[in-house]
Amino acid sequence: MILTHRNHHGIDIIALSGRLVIADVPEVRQKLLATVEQGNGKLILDLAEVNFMDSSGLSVLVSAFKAARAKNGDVALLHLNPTVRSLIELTRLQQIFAIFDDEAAALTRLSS
Amino acid sequence: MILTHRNHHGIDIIALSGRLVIADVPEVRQKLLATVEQGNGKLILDLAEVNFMDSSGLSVLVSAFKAARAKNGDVALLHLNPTVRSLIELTRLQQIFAIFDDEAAALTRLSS
Amino acid sequence: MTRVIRLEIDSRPECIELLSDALCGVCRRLPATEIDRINLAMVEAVNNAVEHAYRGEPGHPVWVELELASDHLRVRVCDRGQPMDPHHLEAELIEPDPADPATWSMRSRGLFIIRNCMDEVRYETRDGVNILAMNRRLANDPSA
Amino acid sequence: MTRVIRLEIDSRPECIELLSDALCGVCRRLPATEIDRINLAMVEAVNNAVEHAYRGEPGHPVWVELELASDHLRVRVCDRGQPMDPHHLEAELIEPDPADPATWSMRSRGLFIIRNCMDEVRYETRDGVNILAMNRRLANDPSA
Ligand SMILES: Nc1ncnc2c1ncn2[C@@H]1O[C@H](COP(=O)(O)OP(=O)(O)O)[C@@H](O)[C@H]1O
Ligand SMILES: Nc1ncnc2c1ncn2[C@@H]1O[C@H](COP(=O)(O)OP(=O)(O)O)[C@@H](O)[C@H]1O
Repeated sequence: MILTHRNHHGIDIIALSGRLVIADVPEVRQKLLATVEQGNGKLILDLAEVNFMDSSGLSVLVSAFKAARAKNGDVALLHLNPTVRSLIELTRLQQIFAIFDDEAAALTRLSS
Repeated sequence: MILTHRNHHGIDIIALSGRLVIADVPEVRQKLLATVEQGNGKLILDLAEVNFMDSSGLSVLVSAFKAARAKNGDVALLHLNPTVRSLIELTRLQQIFAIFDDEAAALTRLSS
Repeated sequence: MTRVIRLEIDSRPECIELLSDALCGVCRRLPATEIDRINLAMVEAVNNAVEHAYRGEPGHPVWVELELASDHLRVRVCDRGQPMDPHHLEAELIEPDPADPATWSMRSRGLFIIRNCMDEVRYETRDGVNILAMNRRLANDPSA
Repeated sequence: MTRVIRLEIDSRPECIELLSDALCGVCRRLPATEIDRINLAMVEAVNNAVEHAYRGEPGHPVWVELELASDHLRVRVCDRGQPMDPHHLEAELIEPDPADPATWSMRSRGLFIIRNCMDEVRYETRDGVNILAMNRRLANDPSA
């Protein structure tokens, strides 16, 4: 599920892949929370390779967002495919997540 | 299952499509036997669009062959895809069916 | 002509993907966006059976009945666990507000998603079997 | 990690395609030629359950258990109909000879095909359930 993790000037960029569903939630949640805890709470999640997500996947995104906000950080979502985007929009989570198609734009937002 | 039926100088050319399996066998068998009965017993079966066949499909081919031979005719198979070809070869039916990738060659064979 | 297939797994998270794969195979003739929403609704319902009806316990059956007709697809997700209070079906979405942490909910989106993906949703318990029955009207015949 | 899904239909020819579609979905990560042979073996076994075990009668259950492991796929085709004489499993193919009409057989290829598509095939009847159990060893992990 976790594809790569890199750090760009204090911003963590994590790329996920495949299905983000109940079976993968414990591992992904743990990884995201550990990253927020060890870093600055500024997190970009690259979902380009995530082709299916359910509400348990959404809950992982929200828990990373909560943890990031507790450190005055933020979470940005990058490269949503149409299926994932429509799920996010259906559940109105675009109201709390900044969503980008361009990594540079996401980095600029989280740097400010 | 039956796609098209045309007659070329006394040779019947029938193109099938989709799955040739138990659910389709009664309809296809009836069509092939009626064609052999009404025609010269010279039949080309174009299987280009048949993507799956089981042993009940093979039995339909064989029953058309039997009927054709009873009229001193023959059955040629045209355009086998790899899946269908390997099923024919596994069951050694290439020993009784003439198999062609080219319609003109099949027509020449059945005209002789 | 209506045809039915029943798909059954054990109540373990890692088996849910098998149901998705089987459902997508059976629905392969539908448009991709249609398959996506039917699959999502099924997965949410199966998640609930595994997580809530069986409280996360493996070793129990969860099954899905797919009924394919020319103008609709019916999906019934069934379990023998604890029944759900049917009022949960009507719950509205909590609007996430960036200024209000109380709205950053981690849960309670599954049934909302199901209602939005499908045209009709009903829940009933009969002879110890809980059934979430969902219907999707189709423009394209999935069996043609 | 071994995972199992069970697929069940009524003993009607037009439902067999649903089993094929579900199986192909579940096996989607395997190479296409591998899916083809496993699907063909399953269809032949289901045909036999419908045609022979239930003598073509609808209204009876036929189910398929797919067990996915990292190095094999096990397929069990099950029915509650009339058991098969296990000797049929060993029957050899009749070589078709263009000069000998007696070899133009219309039947008796299903079990030969099954034996050739799969690595191990066993038949047993237990508690009134007939099981044709087939195993296919895999180079590629279907669950990876
Ligand atoms: N199959 C079920 N059996 C029992 N209770 C259920 C079932 N499905 C849902 N529920 C109850 O309904 C609530 C809302 O479900 P849902 O909208 O799917 O969100 P979530 O499962 O994320 O809480 C659950 O928290 C649970 O209390
Ligand atoms: N599931 C079954 N139950 C009962 N008898 C069977 C079953 N499968 C096969 N048989 C018997 O074995 C014979 C050979 O089967 P098979 O090789 O599949 O060819 P076919 O079904 O075309 O005759 C059948 O004709 C039938 O008598």
